[in-house]
Amino acid sequence: MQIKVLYFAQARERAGRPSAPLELPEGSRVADALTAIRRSTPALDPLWPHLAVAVDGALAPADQALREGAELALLPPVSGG
Amino acid sequence: MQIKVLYFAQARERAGRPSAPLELPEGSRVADALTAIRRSTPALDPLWPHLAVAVDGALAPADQALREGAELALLPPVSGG
Amino acid sequence: MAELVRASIDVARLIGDASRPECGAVSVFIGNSRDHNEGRKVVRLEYEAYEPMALAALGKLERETRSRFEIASCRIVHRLGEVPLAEASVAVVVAAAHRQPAFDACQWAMNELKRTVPIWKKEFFAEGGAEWVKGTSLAPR
Amino acid sequence: MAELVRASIDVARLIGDASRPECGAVSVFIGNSRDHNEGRKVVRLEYEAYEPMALAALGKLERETRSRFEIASCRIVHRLGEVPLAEASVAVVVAAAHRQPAFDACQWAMNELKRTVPIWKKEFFAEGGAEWVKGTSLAPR
Repeated sequence: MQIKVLYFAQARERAGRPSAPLELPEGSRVADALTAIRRSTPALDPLWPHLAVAVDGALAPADQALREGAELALLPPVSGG
Repeated sequence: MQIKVLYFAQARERAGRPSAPLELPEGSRVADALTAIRRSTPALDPLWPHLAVAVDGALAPADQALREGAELALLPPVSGG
Repeated sequence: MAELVRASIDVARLIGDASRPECGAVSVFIGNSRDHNEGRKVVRLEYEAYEPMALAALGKLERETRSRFEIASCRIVHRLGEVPLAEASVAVVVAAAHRQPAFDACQWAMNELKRTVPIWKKEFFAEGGAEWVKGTSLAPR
Repeated sequence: MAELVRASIDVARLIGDASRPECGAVSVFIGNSRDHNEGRKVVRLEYEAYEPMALAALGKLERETRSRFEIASCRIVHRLGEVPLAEASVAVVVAAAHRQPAFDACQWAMNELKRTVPIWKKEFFAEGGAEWVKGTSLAPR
């Protein structure tokens, strides 16, 4: 299946793009997607401990199952206001 | 000597006027003025325990001396805002 | 600079004045005239002040607020005379580099205003009659 | 209703909307873009958001603020893109019958906003270079 990965703020700048498609085996979970992203985009390494993950606009735990077409967002620490 | 007495809010309504001159003996203090006002204006009686007194725009204790032309204000509990 | 006014309070202008590049936080309190109090419907509100003393007290309150909190500016404007329902009777505008002192200062200034400034509010009721709002004694005699 | 905008925040309109006859108190917080941070001179600020999630989070925050405090309304507007110095990046406007809940709610909403809404601020420095402001992790993974 294919999902869409969104990068924001520092993550967007380090990845060099605002979004990218990601191919994953059927049955993949959030943790599998993160492993794949980390492998393909080592520039994100320093951010990794601080990132939160949202799937389709809601914060998602590592064991959440992914579906075809899901939108997975990498969210650095927030600083609105 | 003569001073000017100012009445505000409930005190103004009960006195039936916003201000009035008051004749006092030389050497009078705030307490003397209040005694004279209380005697001449019994309508103020219910307010009396709640009034503060200012002389020339500053809160004044009962033993403060008055001078010719002083402005003595009777101030009910405040409710601005 | 504190002001007593007899027309609408221009809150947008006060906020504009307070919004300087070194101030990241502006905290504003607006007291509006309200259509009810203690279960009674209010149709009209009037404010009266001992004007020179009230203006001096508001100016002193602005200065004291600036000295007590880490803020850049504090402005207080109070309206007198009749204030139509839902219009502002008072505005306190505080600007600071950081938000916590801005919040604290705005709240403190407003609380102090209500107990230290010679201004009086009279409510006129739908059922008829009018009353001066029960307030706070300025000082023991 | 929460909003994300890319032009000036119209604070006067928000205050006007909040000023209803049953509300005696309006508490407003305005976050302005500031010309310094941690000793460095800032010349430009930019905000970025995960827009649908941020808008939903702001709407949820408005509702949660209304349910936690005795208030009548809570409106939050955040600006995105470049925000010129001394202009508002965020406004929180709370209206209530009484002032204490208005103050408390405004402050709580602003603190929550800073730690729960996916918005990011980037500062551009006079000395050159730029940095994303150190923020708050949204949640442990």
